[in-house]
Amino acid sequence: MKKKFMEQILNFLAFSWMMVLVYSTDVLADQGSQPKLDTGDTAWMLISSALVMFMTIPGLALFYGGLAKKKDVLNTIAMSFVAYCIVSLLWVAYGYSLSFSGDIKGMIGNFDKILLKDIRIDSLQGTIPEVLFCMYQLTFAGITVALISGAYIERIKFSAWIIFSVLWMSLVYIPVAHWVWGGGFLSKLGALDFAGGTVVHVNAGIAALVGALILGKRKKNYLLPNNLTLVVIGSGILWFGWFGFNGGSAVASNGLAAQAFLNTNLACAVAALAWMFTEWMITKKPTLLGIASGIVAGLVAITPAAGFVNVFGSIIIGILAGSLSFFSVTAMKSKLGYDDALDVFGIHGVAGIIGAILTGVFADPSINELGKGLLYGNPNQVLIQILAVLITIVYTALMTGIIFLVIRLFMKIRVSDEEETTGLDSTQHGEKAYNF
Amino acid sequence: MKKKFMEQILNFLAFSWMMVLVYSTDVLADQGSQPKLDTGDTAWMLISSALVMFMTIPGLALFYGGLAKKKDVLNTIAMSFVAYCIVSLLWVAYGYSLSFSGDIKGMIGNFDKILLKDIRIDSLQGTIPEVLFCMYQLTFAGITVALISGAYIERIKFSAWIIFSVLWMSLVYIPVAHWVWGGGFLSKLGALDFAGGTVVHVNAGIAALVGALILGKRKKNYLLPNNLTLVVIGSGILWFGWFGFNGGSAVASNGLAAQAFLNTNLACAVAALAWMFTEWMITKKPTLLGIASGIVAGLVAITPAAGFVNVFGSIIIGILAGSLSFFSVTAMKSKLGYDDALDVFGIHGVAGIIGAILTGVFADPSINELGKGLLYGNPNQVLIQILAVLITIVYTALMTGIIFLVIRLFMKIRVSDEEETTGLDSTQHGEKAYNF
Amino acid sequence: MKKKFMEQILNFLAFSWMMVLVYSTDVLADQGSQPKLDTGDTAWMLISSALVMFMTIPGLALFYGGLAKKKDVLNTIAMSFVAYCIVSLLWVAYGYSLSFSGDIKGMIGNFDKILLKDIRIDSLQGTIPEVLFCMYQLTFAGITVALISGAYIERIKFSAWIIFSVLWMSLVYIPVAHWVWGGGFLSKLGALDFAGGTVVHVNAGIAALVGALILGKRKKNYLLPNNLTLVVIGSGILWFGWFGFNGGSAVASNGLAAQAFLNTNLACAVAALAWMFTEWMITKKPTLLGIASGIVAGLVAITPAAGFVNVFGSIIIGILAGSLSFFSVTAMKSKLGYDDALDVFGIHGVAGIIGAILTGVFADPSINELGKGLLYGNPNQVLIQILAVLITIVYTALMTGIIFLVIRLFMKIRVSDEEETTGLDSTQHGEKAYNF
Amino acid sequence: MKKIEAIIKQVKLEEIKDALVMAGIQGMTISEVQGFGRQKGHVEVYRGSEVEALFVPKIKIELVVPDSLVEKVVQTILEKAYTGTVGDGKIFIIPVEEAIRIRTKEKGEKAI
Amino acid sequence: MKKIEAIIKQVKLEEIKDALVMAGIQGMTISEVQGFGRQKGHVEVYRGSEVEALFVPKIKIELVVPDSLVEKVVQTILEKAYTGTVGDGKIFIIPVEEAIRIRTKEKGEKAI
Amino acid sequence: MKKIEAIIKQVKLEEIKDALVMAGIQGMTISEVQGFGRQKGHVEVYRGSEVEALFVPKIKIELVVPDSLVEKVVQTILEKAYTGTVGDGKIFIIPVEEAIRIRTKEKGEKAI
Ligand SMILES: Nc1ncnc2c1ncn2[C@@H]1O[C@H](COP(=O)(O)OP(=O)(O)O)[C@@H](O)[C@H]1O
Ligand SMILES: Nc1ncnc2c1ncn2[C@@H]1O[C@H](COP(=O)(O)OP(=O)(O)O)[C@@H](O)[C@H]1O
Ligand SMILES: Nc1ncnc2c1ncn2[C@@H]1O[C@H](COP(=O)(O)OP(=O)(O)O)[C@@H](O)[C@H]1O
Repeated sequence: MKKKFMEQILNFLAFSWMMVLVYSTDVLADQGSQPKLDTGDTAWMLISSALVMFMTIPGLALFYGGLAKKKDVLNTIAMSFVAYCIVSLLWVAYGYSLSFSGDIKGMIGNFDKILLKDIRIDSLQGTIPEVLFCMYQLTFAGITVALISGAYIERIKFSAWIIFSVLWMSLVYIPVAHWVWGGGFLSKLGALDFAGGTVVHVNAGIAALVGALILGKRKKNYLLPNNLTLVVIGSGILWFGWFGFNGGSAVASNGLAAQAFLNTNLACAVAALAWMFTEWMITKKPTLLGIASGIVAGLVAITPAAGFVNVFGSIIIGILAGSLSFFSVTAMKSKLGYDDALDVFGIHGVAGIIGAILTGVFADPSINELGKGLLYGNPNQVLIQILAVLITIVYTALMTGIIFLVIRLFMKIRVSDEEETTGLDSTQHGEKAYNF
Repeated sequence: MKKKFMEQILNFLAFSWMMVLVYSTDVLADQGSQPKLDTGDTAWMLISSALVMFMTIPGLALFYGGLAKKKDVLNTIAMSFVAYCIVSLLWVAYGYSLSFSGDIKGMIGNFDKILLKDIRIDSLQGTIPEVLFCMYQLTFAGITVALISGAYIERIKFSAWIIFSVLWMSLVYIPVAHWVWGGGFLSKLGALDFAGGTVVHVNAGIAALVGALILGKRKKNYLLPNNLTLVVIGSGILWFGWFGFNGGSAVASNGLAAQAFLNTNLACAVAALAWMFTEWMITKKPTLLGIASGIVAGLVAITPAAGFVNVFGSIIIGILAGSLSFFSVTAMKSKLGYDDALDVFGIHGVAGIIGAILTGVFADPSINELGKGLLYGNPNQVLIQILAVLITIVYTALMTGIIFLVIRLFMKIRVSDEEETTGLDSTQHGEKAYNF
Repeated sequence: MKKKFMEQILNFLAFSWMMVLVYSTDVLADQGSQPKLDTGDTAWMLISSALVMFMTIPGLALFYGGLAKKKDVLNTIAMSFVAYCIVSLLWVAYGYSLSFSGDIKGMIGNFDKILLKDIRIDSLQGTIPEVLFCMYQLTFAGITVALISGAYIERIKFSAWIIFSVLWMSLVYIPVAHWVWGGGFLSKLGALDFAGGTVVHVNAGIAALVGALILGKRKKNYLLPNNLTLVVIGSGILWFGWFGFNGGSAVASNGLAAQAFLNTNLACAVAALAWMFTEWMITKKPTLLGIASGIVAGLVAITPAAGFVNVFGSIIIGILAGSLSFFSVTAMKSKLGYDDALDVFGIHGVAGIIGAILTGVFADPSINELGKGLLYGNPNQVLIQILAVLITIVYTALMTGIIFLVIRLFMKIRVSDEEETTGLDSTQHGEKAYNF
Repeated sequence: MKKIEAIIKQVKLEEIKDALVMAGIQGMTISEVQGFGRQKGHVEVYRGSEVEALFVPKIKIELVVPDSLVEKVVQTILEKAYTGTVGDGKIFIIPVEEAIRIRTKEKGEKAI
Repeated sequence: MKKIEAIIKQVKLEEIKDALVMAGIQGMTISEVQGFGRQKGHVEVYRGSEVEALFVPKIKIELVVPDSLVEKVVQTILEKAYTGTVGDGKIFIIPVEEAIRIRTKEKGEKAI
Repeated sequence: MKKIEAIIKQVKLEEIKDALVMAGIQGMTISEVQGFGRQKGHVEVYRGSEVEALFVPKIKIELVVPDSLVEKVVQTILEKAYTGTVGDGKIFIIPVEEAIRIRTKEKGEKAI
């Protein structure tokens, strides 16, 4: 049984290899003989880059910070900030080159564009400046690393987190980004991932889970949000910025960008309502935190699908993302007992997987000819989607584990019990959030 | 006297009917024979849509949330969030179709574009994708419903608010949007409304007033802002987002958009100063809340005028909006004695009416040939503006009343006295904003 | 020795005068014979204007407000708000005209465009509407004045601040903007200043220092941030908005804008890390406030350089800005003993000067042919940069001093000791930030 | 003189304050406290994870009154703080040896 | 009856509360206070500018108990609040003349 | 031993604290309270709607001192808390039966 399944998968792999249905190269092909800069596309990508950056700083930082306990707010925020800063430097240093320059056996890029060497001010990627494409991609790498922090908060040493960020970005994000977007083997498999459901959310979600298991539970492993108004601001900024994340992934200012934009808004709104009503039925109160959590679940789930599905698909994806994520962070987490502090796995991991698979179901060729899902007569797509997710899960889980083990050889990863009780703001940073 | 006035109005109506001075169709006509997507216009409308969405979530939610009492913060925020989510779903389901697809006797659209049926990825509206036009309009519907909530807070049941949102959007917003923007009878009247002063602000302001009267007063019917820093964030986001609201209403990236942008900034700044100085003279202290309130009053008042008036008009509109709104929320409200909790009528209603009428005074044909006001030799415009406002007021007031009465048949609309005293955060949502 | 140096400088001055290496006029020249509106460029400048406005309201206001003591939050915020509002009005009234219309002996513009007279809806500045160019410039004037307030908080009377804003904008900002950007004598000198390092940051930094000296120390002249989460929000918004500040200064949507964008992100991230690690080594704790301060220092320093340097230059500028600003606000300030409350001089002044000079070192002609620095064989550029900075410093210092002395003739500038102890929120505005 | 300390429900504060003023008291001091007694803390649920709030927020009223007023003040509080549900709170009476008004240096009953 | 007031370290609160409940107490009230004693306030550094925090955050526990329980409660607190470093806090015992439960009007030891 | 409770104006805290330390006290506890007395709450105006703030924010100082120090401490507070305007506050003196230092188990005057 199991063997047959694997065989089938290998068949697809071989088959898809030949189809070379690579989204990114197609985009390039579209340009015709004479690629020329389009100021409209460039304007949209400039602002999209700003929007995605804004998602991390301060969006995600506040979303996470508001959920932390009062004594751990600043540390939680600092983790997102420092991760984005580190990635900003390393992406320009070698990240972009290793992800997007050339291809070594489908596994990794080369060193040709180290420090953006040879990217001239008028080099183009499609109709936009290449330096802008590099910048846009940078913001994705930044948020992915920052996302993981939500699972580790209230116990990881700040120095350990910095080292983790460097290693994880280098050893996990860069290769996976290359596989999917840089011409690596996953892109050749034919997996559909419009804006990074797998590279960003499944990836971060799994790293979160593995790390949480290795780190162990907090002494007080419950959620006690110090300031839900920060969560509100954070979720609003995330929603706002996600228009750049998904809409910008069209790498053009056109109908596809608009469709991705509208789908994003729709799935997100529906997921928020779905979480709210599910919670209302089950725990008798519709919480604002539930609405905010549903927003994020919806945004995550529509990410791979945004430029492939129609509004009907978006609505179904929203409903499933909102309700299933609710169950994953309530029932599943408490049963399995890992301490994923801010539910990075429960929301980004789970909704990311849901979205990746449903993209294979709902991809509508009349929206985007590059994607044809189960409902439009292509059942294989679902299997390809599952395969891509599985490969990411296995690789990320393994590498995240190894990274933690390596760090542990050199330093303690967790703060001491007393530091944990006193709070990480004071022990790691010598600050406190509020002087009221 | 009264009869003659009505007659005159009917004359205009007949006259204007023939002129068919409809802004939206003109825009289409502009495109010449071959409408083509313009990436610059599309980029500006993409970001404008994001900006208007950002106004509601989290902008308005924070503006209102900060003004609420400490025990009602989250409920106040949740009302804006849930309204926007509901509208997002229903607008795609039937709102867009009923507002913008076809026209049945000038009253309402048809069902042709239910669930965006038949809108292809390359369908255009002017020079931008139609799906983007639909998305942009969605954000307007979303904020209009959310705006109303400010008058009802600290006493309305969350479930009642949800039902109200669905009904009001369907029975009030959609028809009025059709009348003004979708080719309905008000658009044929020749009323000038650049970005929705009547559809959005007068509409919401009147619904706020009527609902506040029906709901009755809170037990503590005074303003006790729990956190003015949230009001600051909210007002900043509103200002920022309003550039998309007014600038985007040019539906193009051109000089008109720029003029609307600059007028918005100018009237808003002037209104903030006008409120501040008026308050300083009258109550002896210039409050930050006054500045923030003036900001909103100015933004509201310039909304219908932004793409019609010159800077001189903007300054006068700003001065009047800021100072008159101050008197409406202080003197008028306490005299008339309704409990419009966050002054939705006092600011959006009053400044909306001021702006609508003054557009008829200051519309400068050298800014926009479609609008010619009293000062430029067209006194009729003022009367048309007043008429359009009156029609909206009457319709909205009536329907809002009916909606409340219908809901009341099926459920209690207000929370119990004890729940009100305890606070809606804990009784409706089981949460509290701060765990300091 | 000194004389020789002055002579040399005068030589450059004469020499440069002939070169007329004026950035702004070149941009115009680029357009060729028939200037035409470009919707993509316009879209990018529309959003850039919104972004820069967002930097002040609420970005800077929150950044400063969070750092203030609990009893001075609202006053600190109100200072930024009111400054931006005043500038919005005066810029349209006469600021734009005096800065950018014509040129009287290299010193100041003329009155031709008072109240934007004669700017038609289709007047162009390069490829964008002139009214948009005016709006974009307005936001720069707004933030410059607001920046200064950080040094004066917790003691200056609100009314005195209002008068100061009017005078300083008129007598300092407008002339300096004309000198550098409006065709005045500094622009003819050949100084490189991509986005306003000198006009905005050095200018504001010096005014801050001089004013702080004149105002004298606060009774409690230490930093006691009431709410660091506001600082986090503020710094995030500043970073986000700065993409419009620097990226928009290309006044086009092209590769140069993209390069400026990426450089901004890079220098900022590096400076944040530089400050953090420096602090970690010296005071043993990496604070979040340090990271946020580094962010601002990096953004300031890259401002003049963003469209001239390559990524290598950006990294070095980031490192120096982050680490040197750290020393300036710790060691230098406490030694010299002025009370620059929120380190406007320490960060904007110092990092602004660093950035201005390093632009002369790292300007890479392959990024932007208009700039060639020391490293590319043009050592004179460094001296030109220093000269431009010095001229600005001397003029600003002098004028700021005079303005204060004049105001003092008519009113008290500082609040009374009792008002200072009680807090400016309550004494100036009759409000308090939090009702928890 | 006695100090009367009462732990009461937050929502009752205003009513009690008004009644005490009617009863003739001239000053009082309140503070936010947290307590438990018969009424235990409640469970809050965030994303399905349960947090036990150990304590319930209460208001502590402190009043120093002349012996002659003690009975009346106690009665007033008893009446106004009553809801009949657990958590209504407690009143404690503590001896006070001296009271001084800072502004006038008056001592004893005149000071309160 | 006595009122036992203890000033303790924040992090010790939960432990003490649990131990007191085990020891049989039925109710208590806590509040956030700030203090100094042997343990002086610490210096906070913001952007290198030093702010002396004069006081250290502490928790004040207030318990009214029958005379018979005083010894046990004191012992329990002494044991659980102890860390051996400065700032562990103090216990004060104050006489209480009367206690009344608002809900039932019970008085004296029955009320606490 | 006595407990001295003083209700003072917030802005006077630092001055009083410094003077008390000069006067030889070794520790004290403060908390944020709200009060009313001669000085009634004030009216706050938000958008022209008036909110009566019933209470004025104050600081409560609690000091347990040996009998011998009571006079000196009271004098110090009287002097430093004085502004001459209503709302200057009150001082109450309450008997304390016992004091214990948690860290050392010392009792009585040695403990404070
Ligand atoms: N022995 C006590 N000492 C100090 N405070 C107490 C004591 N018992 C109760 N309290 C305070 O009184 C509040 C109400 O007491 P509780 O027992 O819940 O209500 P009830 O008296 O109505 O049964 C508690 O939350 C606590 O703050
Ligand atoms: N005499 C006092 N009166 C009131 N409170 C006191 C007194 N002495 C100490 N405290 C309180 O007890 C806390 C701990 O006292 P401290 O002297 O620092 O510790 P230790 O008793 O371990 O030496 C102080 O922070 C203060 O709140
Ligand atoms: N009888 C009292 N019991 C408890 N606290 C009191 C009493 N009277 C006054 N206070 C407290 O003292 C503060 C100052 O008292 P107030 O009468 O306003 O000033 P003054 O004593 O200068 O006339 C009040 O705000 C209140 O907190």
